[in-house]
Amino acid sequence: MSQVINVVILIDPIRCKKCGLCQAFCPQKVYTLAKDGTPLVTSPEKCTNCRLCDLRCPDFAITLEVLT
Amino acid sequence: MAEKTWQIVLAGTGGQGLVLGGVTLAKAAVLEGKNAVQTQTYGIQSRGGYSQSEVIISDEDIYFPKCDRPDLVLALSQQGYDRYRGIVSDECIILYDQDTVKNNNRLHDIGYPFSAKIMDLGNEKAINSLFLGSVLKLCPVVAKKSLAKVLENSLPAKILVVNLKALDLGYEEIS
Amino acid sequence: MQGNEACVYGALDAGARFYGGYPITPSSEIAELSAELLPQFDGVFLQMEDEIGSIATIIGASAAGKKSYTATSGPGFSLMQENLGMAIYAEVPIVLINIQRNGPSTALATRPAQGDVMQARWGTHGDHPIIVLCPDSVQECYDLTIRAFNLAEKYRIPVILLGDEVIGHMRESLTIPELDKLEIINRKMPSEPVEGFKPYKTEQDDIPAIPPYGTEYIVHISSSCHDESGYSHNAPQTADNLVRRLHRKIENNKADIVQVEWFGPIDAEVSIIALGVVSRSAKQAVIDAQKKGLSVNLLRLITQWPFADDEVREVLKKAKAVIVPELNLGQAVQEVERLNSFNTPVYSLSRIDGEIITPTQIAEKIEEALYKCQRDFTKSI
Amino acid sequence: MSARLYQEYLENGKLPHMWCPGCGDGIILRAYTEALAELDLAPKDVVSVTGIGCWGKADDYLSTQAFHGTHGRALAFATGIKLGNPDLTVVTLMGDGDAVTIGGNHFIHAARRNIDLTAIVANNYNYGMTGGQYSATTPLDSKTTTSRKGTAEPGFDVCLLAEAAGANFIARTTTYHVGALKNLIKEAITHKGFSLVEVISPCTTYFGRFNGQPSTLSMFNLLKDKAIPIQKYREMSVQEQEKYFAIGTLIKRERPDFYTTYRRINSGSETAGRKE
Repeated sequence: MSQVINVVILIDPIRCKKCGLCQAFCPQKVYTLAKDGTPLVTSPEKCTNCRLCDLRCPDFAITLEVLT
Repeated sequence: MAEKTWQIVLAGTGGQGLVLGGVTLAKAAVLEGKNAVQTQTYGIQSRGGYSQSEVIISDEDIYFPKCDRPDLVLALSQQGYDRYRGIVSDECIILYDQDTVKNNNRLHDIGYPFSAKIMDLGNEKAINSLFLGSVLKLCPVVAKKSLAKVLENSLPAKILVVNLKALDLGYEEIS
Repeated sequence: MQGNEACVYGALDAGARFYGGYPITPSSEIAELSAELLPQFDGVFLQMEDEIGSIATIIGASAAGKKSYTATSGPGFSLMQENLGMAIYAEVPIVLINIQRNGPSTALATRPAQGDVMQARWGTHGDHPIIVLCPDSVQECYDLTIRAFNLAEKYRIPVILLGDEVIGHMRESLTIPELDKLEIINRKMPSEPVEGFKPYKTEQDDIPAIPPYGTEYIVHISSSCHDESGYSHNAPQTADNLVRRLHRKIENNKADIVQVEWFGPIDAEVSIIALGVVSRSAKQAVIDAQKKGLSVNLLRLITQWPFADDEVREVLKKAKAVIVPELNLGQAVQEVERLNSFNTPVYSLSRIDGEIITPTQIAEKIEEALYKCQRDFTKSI
Repeated sequence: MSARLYQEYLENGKLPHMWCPGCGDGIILRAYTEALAELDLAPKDVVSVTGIGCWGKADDYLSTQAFHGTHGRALAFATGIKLGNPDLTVVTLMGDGDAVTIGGNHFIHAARRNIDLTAIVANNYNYGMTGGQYSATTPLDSKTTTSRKGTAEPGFDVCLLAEAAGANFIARTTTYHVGALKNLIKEAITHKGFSLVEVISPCTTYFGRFNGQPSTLSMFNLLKDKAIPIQKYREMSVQEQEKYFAIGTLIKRERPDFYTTYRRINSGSETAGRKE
């Protein structure tokens, strides 16, 4: 029985330098990368709010908001 | 004596209390309301290298801080004697330690067995009081009692006695 | 009391409570006495690993609000140069006491010199202002150390007290005034609101009011090119504005900063311009010359940098000859020559053997100068 | 839980920062600000002291009190700041150049004195800002722009150096291990005395590219594989250990810091007055 939480993932396009770390190390495969390397949130429903992408983003570009 | 500016050089080896001797003399002068400047020249060795202390005492302002026309040079080492023998005036007294310095028979050379006498007194560290006594006898730059007062103010009781004795001895035995 | 010791009493009375340094002859007595006395005033003495760290740590302590100082000599002064520039650029007040010794390199470690006249002015890289004070007595070691702190705090700039081995080790009487008779200047504090505060913002006087760390204000101190906020800012105009302002705050206040002493008759045929210990030889030479009926005076530069341009020009304009005796191969004399638009003969008198220039040497130079004046005059008629 | 957010410690208007894509510096800065927030330290009570280099630019993005000094001297400045006002939390942010190459002398002495401050050393094994030259941590035989055929010098182990010098708290982690990074920084700041957190951080532009790690991701994977928790690392044979490096809290000591010792030794002397 997993608890479903709704997380809104915001990526600041000005800050993001497209390093791909968020996508590479997301345990839930929430992200995919566009051809130019831009991270896209393609499976937001899988997000468990572990915040690893946020903490690992070198560019302060990711914000996670949990909706209650 | 009032207008006289005295220049005293204490030359010898590091560890002989030359700087302390100079400071003591300068303090005695200040105690009498005179102006005094003390400087030193030393090498990189703390013990055993050439060392000298210079004191100027005057009732007037003292500008040049070094002794360019000494009235007396105390030479406790051969190097000290040799350094000054050729450059001082004929009137300048060179007071040398006849135990360690070979003198050159200048007119105003005065020898005294500082090394032997201090051994007799039994405290090598009192040598500066001994030579200050002799210096004062030859150059009355300050009163002996002023100097004794400085010693009383700065020395612990147990070594004060021997220092005062050395001061008196140095004073009495020089002529 | 010794000159070096007098510096410590001056620093304490000025309110200094932090010393960071590395021992070096002939300045070490300053470290020793500071180590003994600072804890008595709740201050801190720290013996650092080298002179680079020494100046860095006092800059840090000053930024945290403690009046801070260090003491060194030639080789150590060389090691401090980079961070001296840092303190100038970041406007952190410190006092640096340099007891000059014979050089270059290790040279005669126990002998006096004035070889750092130009190192004190231009030792750190880049264009920069500096204040350098030059004591000539034990009393002035005390007085000028206090003044050094006052100027450092007032203008937010490192101030160098440039002594030498003779002044540092010389013993003379010292009169220490009552604390309440002393003028002590502390750095100004901002009155702006905390929100949006810019530490490097200045008013007409070009001096920023940077509070120490630990207040409600957020302070960014930077060795890199920075704007009023203290944050890095690399625009050409920012770089230009900053360095020009640093110069202005000193140049526009020379009347307050520059101190000289006149000795001897107001007008004289021969004038001596001297610094520090050599001015004592010069004073004796002036007195000796007077006794011989010669007309000689002395201009002593108590403030060595910024240079006393106006006073030196006045001397050059009035005197028939000017003598600049110094314990180097002619550093201050270059500045005198720079100002000599009057074609006045300027004589350099140098000594670099670790001994100080004697009154006799200056007297000989005076006679040489007077003879040449006489000869030129005779030739002209 | 603190009500503070990491954003409070950032000059948000200065972002995006100047670091290359995938550079570990941003990750360390993120962890540092997060740690400050969780420790509930007000920005005015924290002084971030930086040196020169890529990581030395960190103060540009911080809203704490800051001191941006000269290359290699951050710890000497920080020592003065801490002793000038012991109530401040002082954290130095240094690269491997600042900390143990040009500033190596200050590093060992700050650790030896046990000054109560924290050093966060971003170790990327080379000088990134000046174009990828070797530093004192560059491993033997690494290719850099001043050692095209490989370095002839072995590199320092930053943590061992601090341990020998006497630091109170010593930890190592990487920019991959972001949770541990934040927690170790928090622990370092709260531990009294000299605290070191060495963060192995990839230089994706120079060091990785020259040494067989062409991408950010390959470098992060390498960090993930090479970093072994200290307990497990200790169980390895010496031969095995050589292939890996240990992460976690390596040393924790309770030696009294310099200022505490200095005040204790000099206690009672405050009563003396001014000499007349």
